[in-house]
Amino acid sequence: MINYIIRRFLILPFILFGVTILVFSMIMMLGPYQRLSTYINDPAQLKGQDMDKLISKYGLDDPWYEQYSRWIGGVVHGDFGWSESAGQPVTEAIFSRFPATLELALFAVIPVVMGGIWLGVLSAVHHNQKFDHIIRIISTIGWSFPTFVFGLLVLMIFYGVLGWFPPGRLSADAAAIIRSAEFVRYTGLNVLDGILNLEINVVFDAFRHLIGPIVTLAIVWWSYILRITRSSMLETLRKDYIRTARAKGVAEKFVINKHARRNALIPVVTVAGPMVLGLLGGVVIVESVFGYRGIGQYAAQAAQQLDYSGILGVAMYFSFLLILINLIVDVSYAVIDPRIRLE
Amino acid sequence: QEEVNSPNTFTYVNIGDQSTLDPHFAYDTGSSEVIYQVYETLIGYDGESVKNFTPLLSTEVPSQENGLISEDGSDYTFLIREGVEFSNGNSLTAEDVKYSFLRGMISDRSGGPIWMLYEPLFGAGFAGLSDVTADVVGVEDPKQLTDEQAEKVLAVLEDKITVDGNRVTFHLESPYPPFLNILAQGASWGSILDKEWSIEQGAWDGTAADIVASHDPVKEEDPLFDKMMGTGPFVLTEWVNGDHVVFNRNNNYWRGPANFKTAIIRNVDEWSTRKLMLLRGDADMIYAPTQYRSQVEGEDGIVVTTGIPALQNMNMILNWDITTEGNSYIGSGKLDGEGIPSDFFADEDVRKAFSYAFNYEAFIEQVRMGEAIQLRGPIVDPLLGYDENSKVYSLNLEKAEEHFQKAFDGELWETGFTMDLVYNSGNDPRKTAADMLKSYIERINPKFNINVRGVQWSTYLDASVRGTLPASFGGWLADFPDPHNFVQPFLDSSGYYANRRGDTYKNWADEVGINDLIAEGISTTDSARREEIYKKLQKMSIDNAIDLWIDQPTKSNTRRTWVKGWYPNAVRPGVDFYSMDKVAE
Amino acid sequence: MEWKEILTRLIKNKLSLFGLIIILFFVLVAVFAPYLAPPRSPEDAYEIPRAGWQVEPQPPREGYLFGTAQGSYDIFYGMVWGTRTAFRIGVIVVGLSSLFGIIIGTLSAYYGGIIDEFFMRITDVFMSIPFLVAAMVLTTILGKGLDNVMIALVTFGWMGTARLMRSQVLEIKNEEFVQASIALGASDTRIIFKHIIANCIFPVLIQAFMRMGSMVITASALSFLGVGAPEGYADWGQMITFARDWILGGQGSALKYWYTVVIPGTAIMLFSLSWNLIGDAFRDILDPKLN
Amino acid sequence: MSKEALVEVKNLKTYFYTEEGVVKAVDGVDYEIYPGETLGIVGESGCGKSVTSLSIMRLVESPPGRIEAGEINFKGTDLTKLSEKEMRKIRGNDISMIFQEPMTSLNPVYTVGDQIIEAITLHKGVKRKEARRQAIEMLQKVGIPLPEQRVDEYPHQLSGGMRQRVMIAMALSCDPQLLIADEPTTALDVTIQAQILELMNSLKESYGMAIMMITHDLGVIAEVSDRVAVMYAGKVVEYTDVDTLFDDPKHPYTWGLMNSIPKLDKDVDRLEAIPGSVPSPLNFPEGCKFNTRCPLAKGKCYDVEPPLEDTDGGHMVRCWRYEHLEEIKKRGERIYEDRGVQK
Amino acid sequence: MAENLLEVNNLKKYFPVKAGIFKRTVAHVKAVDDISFAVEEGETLGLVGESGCGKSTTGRTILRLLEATAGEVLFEGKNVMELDKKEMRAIRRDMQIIFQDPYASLNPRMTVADIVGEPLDIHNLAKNKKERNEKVKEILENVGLGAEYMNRYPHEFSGGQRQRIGVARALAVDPKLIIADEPVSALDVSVQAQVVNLLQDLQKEYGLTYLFIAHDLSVVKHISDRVAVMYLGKLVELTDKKELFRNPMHPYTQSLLSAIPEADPKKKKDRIILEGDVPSPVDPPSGCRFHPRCPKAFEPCPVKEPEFKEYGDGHFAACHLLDQ
Ligand SMILES: Nc1ncnc2c1ncn2[C@@H]1O[C@H](COP(=O)(O)OP(=O)(O)OP(=O)(O)O)[C@@H](O)[C@H]1O
Ligand SMILES: Nc1ncnc2c1ncn2[C@@H]1O[C@H](COP(=O)(O)OP(=O)(O)OP(=O)(O)O)[C@@H](O)[C@H]1O
Ligand SMILES: [Mg+2]
Ligand SMILES: [Mg+2]
Repeated sequence: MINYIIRRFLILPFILFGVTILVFSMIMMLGPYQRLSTYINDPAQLKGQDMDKLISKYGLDDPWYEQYSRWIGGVVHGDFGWSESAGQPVTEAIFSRFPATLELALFAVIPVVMGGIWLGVLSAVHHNQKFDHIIRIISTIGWSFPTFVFGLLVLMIFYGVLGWFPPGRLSADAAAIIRSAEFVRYTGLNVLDGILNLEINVVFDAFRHLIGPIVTLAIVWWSYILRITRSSMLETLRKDYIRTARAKGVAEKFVINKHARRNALIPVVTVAGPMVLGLLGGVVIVESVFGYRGIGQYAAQAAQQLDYSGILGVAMYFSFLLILINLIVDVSYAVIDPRIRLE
Repeated sequence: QEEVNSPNTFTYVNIGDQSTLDPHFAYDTGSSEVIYQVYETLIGYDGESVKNFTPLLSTEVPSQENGLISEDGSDYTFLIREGVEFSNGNSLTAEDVKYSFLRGMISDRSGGPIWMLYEPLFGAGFAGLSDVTADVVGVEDPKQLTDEQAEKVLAVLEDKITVDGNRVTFHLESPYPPFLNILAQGASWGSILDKEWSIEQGAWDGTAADIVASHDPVKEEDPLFDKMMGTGPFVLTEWVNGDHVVFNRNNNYWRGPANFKTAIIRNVDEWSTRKLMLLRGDADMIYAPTQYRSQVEGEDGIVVTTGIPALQNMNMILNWDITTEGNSYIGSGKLDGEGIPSDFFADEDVRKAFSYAFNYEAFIEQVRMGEAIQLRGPIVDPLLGYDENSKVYSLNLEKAEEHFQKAFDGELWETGFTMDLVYNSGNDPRKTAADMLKSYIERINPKFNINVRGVQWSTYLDASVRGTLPASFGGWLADFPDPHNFVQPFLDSSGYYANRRGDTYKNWADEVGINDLIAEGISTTDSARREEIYKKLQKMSIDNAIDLWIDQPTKSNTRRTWVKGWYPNAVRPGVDFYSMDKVAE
Repeated sequence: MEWKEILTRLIKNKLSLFGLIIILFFVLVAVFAPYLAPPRSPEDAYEIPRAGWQVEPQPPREGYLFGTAQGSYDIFYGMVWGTRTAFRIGVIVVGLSSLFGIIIGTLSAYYGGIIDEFFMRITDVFMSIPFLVAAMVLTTILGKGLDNVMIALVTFGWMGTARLMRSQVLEIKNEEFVQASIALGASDTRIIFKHIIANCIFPVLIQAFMRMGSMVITASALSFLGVGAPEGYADWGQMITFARDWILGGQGSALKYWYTVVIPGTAIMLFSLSWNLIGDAFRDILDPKLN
Repeated sequence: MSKEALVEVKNLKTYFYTEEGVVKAVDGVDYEIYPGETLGIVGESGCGKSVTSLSIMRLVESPPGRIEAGEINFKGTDLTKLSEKEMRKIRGNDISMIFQEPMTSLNPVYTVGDQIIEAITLHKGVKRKEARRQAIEMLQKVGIPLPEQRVDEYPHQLSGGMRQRVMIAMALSCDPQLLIADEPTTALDVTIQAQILELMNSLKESYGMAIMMITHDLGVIAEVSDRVAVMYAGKVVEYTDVDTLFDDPKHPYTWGLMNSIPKLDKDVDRLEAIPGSVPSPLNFPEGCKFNTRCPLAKGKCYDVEPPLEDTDGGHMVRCWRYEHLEEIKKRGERIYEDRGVQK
Repeated sequence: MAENLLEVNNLKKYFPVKAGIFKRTVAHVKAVDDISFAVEEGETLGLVGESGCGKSTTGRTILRLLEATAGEVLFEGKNVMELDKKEMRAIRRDMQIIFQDPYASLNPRMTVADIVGEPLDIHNLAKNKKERNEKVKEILENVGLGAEYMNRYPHEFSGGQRQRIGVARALAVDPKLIIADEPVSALDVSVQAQVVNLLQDLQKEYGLTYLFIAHDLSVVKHISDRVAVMYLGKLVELTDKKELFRNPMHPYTQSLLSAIPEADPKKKKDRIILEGDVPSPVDPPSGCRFHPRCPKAFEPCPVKEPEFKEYGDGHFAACHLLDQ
């Protein structure tokens, strides 16, 4: 187990290297003139016809390996370069947005995982009954709909009509509290900081803003977790040890909750990685729709503006995150499965 | 009756972002809009006007009448207002003013706005510090200056702006009529900085030795990139690029404090979100593109002001000299029906035929939803030289056919042609304009084929610079409200857009005297003569169908009814928070 | 299990029958597109004709059965020809990426060792960037256009299949029938094609079915992010993106522009739903544990 | 026999309603188990042995399974009529069960101790600490060395034989009156099988419970049972005490079964192989269900199902022509023809 | 005495156990650890032992389905271990294998005709499709399956029938040696006999040689001429079957024999019940591998490995007791 984790750490540099090469090679498909648009996107700025000057200024006509090594040299020192689309160094851009996305992802994962697992278990327990069919159809529909359409509909209903959950991350008043000198930013997560600073208004306001994006993400990813939980649970319910538990006289409720669910969750844990991967993709759309300033929105922006250091940075940080998550997955895998823990 | 939401905060929801907060670096609307709230200029425009000025940090608007402009029109003197403080408490002095302009001219980043100071101060042909260094000490790149050379250069620069007590005088090379317009531009290059504070931040320290280090900064390493210290009504509180900018009121503002404590500019790209924010009252004012305006127009509590003139135009630049090498947009590259030759648009009849094959009326009515006026050449309403009765083209397929038949001595009509009309993806009006041309031209002769192609911005830019596009779209937003700012880029052989028409055009423009006319126009103080010149240039543009002149869009403003005190101005970027208030009906 | 039997059982299952009927319907629409919505000229078939130059969508009316979308694009035409696009995206992207996945997964698992390590690390690398983000970047760089969208989706879409295939092959390659074949002296190619791939293909197929719909959705997400099909190209994703700024209605009526979202939305949903239902049923049929 | 039966199964029918049709897994089974005895149930795979035992435990998966008819009288109460709750009190307490696969019958995520303790606390109402003590005692009794240590181990840390011992410990932890052992040794090696069988025999003596031993191995049957029921296609075809059965099998199927296995002490040139295979429970043949494979089948055998008849002194046989078999046996002939290479 | 068709000398097969960060080999599963035996032409050699003792590994290593760690396998005097790919392909016609699991050993996606025809295709034994089908039909009939089954898939057959298909596939190349790896263990008793009879008949008919692997001594005894007993990767005893049952020399063989439950209730025999489980082949006990479970173990057993040698006419065994 420990070995496995260490092994993963050793592989990590190769993967990171691979990611940088991959993303960099995509960027290098563009010519220097085209890459200049990374720096300039307003034609009015090009009056002096100084494109060539700019190109050599930014070193855009150097051979790729020089450009790459210049960049990678910075990376080694924690410097991912300057993000034109954010107007900040990439690392700063990402770290300033990271808490927002983390907050969103964390809060989204809770209903997704809880709801998805709960419904999945229920669906499996009621296998082939009406409940199962309905849940399956709803989940398939949830899966079959573009996220942004959902997002806009959620926005329309919960903000446009009901006025409950506004877009953005905080309203002006709450933002003012957060900016004030007395407010200490412990974590960057608004809800958490609000609690720590005993500012109930901030907590409330942050929640209001989170619900829309969360609901949107949840609708899509519920169905994913649900499906996996359901089939894993169905399989588990057919295992011999379930029969053993029943034969002991264990009540059905406990058979399901104690004996089956934990085992059924083991394979579910393994999809946490892919789910987070997808969730991060979903975040790109949801954050754009809700004007929620996080890494997703930044990624969308950076990609559209061909901000290659930005994209590279997001990709790098996303892969850091994923590798971290996979580590956590491996550990939690061990925690629920003693067969691995005791290896 | 509705209550005002958050009466102490004004929220303006816009799209896009800011690229820098340094007034000498900024050259985009997003940045200027922010800078405008914090920095002030010597003079400004008077309300909605783009011609009349009002004194700001100088106590009077210079004119020949009040003697602050010299007889020959080349010296401009400003009397600096006393008792004005920067928001850090430092007093404003004439030295601050001189420092501000010198610092701007020294930093002069490549592709930046400072050419607007060099051209009047040093004359035509001077567009930046490098031109001065080349001229004075023969060094092309200011970064290569030795200390000694730098001293010389600084001396030349300092000669141009002199201080005498509270008087600051600019010594122009020759008369330059739009000079006051340049200084009055609401933000950016004309802003007055606090010298002491700026030097503390690490900006140019006032010495010649620091020129090399301060010239052409990398944006993010520019010391004033993310800090501001002005005399204006607001103080920057927080800038989160691409998301929001927060201002707090400057309580010591010399004209008295603003009406609300906080002003916020939020950047939200999604229209639906902006719209909902306005409808919910969480936004006081939003950017509403014309096409979606009908969605909010007429809603309770919302007002829309339309028809605000904008010094902006859109045309289709016809390439007289298409680069054929590696060009995939012109088919075979020959006049054989399968493509177009390099000089396709050098033929006047082709240009005219194109000009007659565009439905200007439908474009303005349907795409612009009536909020535009047809262009009559590069110069827009209400600048000098604009004549609303001048000749324009209109959709006329017979005329178009006639010209097509004449083109290339009738050969074109026989062989037909195939070409690509390219626009940058995502720009719907351009796509529609291209679709329109295609649909009419293909109707004229079945041998005419136009493919409308959308490419991404970077490709578009690259191709238009390399000259491979047969026709490309141009759009210009004025730097200052003077016809020169339109004719120069559009018609002058050295202009930005002339470059896209290739050498054929450049030579032609020189031959027919366009360049001379432009040069005369900018160095003449006589208004009547100027008008004559610009009218002539307008006429030449139309008569020769240099480009396909499409339209001048107007702007609109969408806000809650509780917003009072808003007024439009065609030149100023963004809105003037200081003038506004929030009051329930 | 034979194809015939699978089909019979797909038809017997109500849900998958529904899916099959919908898919069949779409197939018919795609096949008869030139008759349902005659194009002005065959080369421009995928260019949605415009009813005018108006920006605001207009409701269904004579000649424009489903109304017109933003920019006066004919929704009916876009939907009909978009069906072909949907199949093209689905079939080409899913087909090619599955093919890559199958090849890489099979080689990895079958030969193991350094080859496996190499391919799997590459897979890890490709999987380290969220699919949507990666596809977005590549499309942005290659430029707008359906072909580029498809290239991007294929480039970043094969890893799931590769991993699935690898685990399948690892399982199958130790099966006794494979050993038997080796004992008979069969060549690697024969073993890989006749025994291994033939037995791993169904889970991959199920996965492919599930992805058919999701690829169309991803393509529409790319359209939404502004890097999808070019403006005016007959593509459902584009059609629904046209609705983006009109979804919330206007002037007091939230449903004013319902047709811009409901029609393409329903099509995308039905398309994806159908493939999912078939895939689900397929899995149930092939998984004896669940029967 | 004079003693009162502990379990009396009467005309038990358990059907599965599947997509392909009705699977008549158990189709009218009768037998009794008396206190303290071991009833062996033998039969080929799929003949309904497990389903019978699961029916007694009321653990038949439903849907698709259902007890269609019959009674299962346990100490006078009909188990088929009990509520699920009442049934749970009986499971693991009065009737316990152990299964064929020791590898999969224990829940992998709980320690073996936990799983035994669960059974004890469930039925004996003792505290966890006491339950743990008892669990260790039980492990000791089933011959697991170092029980204090093993109690905290996970199933995967134990060998197959050990796991089966744990299963037995768990089954016996509440002093059941009946232990149903569903092929408890099939998955084990001969040497381990011998250990387990010996253990079961010794435990049976010390606990005095009845055992229902399900197996397809006639050797095991001979070793442990007092009486035997031979099942074929969902029905008992022969039912008598173990000595009689091996001495004088009356059903042609039993006969075939006995002669198809090679004996260690007797050399035969050829085995008697029953031709064909068990008919699918989806469509049993008309008449006697063995008629597809029976060399004696004639006339009536194809039309009417024979009853389970008492031939003499409690030797029950379900065959129209068992007397015929007697004659063949007397003549010392083989009744099953050769099925080797066909030319 | 007939020629040795197959001779196995000092065969070893170790599986590496990889662990640690770099997946280095930290130990070996000594699945087969230095065994030698010979199979004469036309005879059946039974190989018995408990689960995991290395029987299947032996069989597969002989066929080079697994590469041996050491040792040689002489088939008709040729060392199979040294053959190149092409020669190996050729020799595969002479050596075939039948597997234990009738469900796993047939490709579920191939028809019976394709399964049985596969060896014909591989070795080009049929000129065309028609001839191939003729041959397949003939082989199927030989194993007791009608031609009507040809186009069906394996799942449509019962276990016994499947095993016949497996046999047919092995027979198709006309082999000399068949390694039968527990061919009847997974079958029901009544069907077991069918397959055992079939194998016996085929042997007579085609003069086949069998290496018959099983864990069930009674079946082995029934079908074999000689029997080898394996324990934890080693042979412990090898002799004629009658001799083995009359006079088992090795304590393991003795306890194995006594552990088998007999289908005769009257015969209550005295059991030697072995303690404990089979130890792990990764780290086998020192000396005699059986010593921790051996009821008769004495001083030399834990320290010295007994030699596998002949004690009287063709009766091999490895036990220190025998040397006393
Ligand atoms: N859940 C189920 N659904 C459908 N059919 C079932 C189910 N469980 C058992 N059966 C069928 O019932 C019949 C009897 O099964 P059972 O498990 O009792 O056989 P068995 O005698 O225990 O066989 P084995 O020796 O293989 O354990 C079989 O044909 C089986 O296919
Ligand atoms: N591919 C392999 N990798 C690692 N270990 C293996 C491999 N194959 C077999 N083994 C190990 O080698 C030992 C011998 O296995 P083998 O399959 O030969 O036993 P067997 O006697 O045939 O047992 P069974 O009766 O269960 O079939 C076992 O401990 C097994 O775990
Ligand atoms: Mg059973
Ligand atoms: Mg084996």
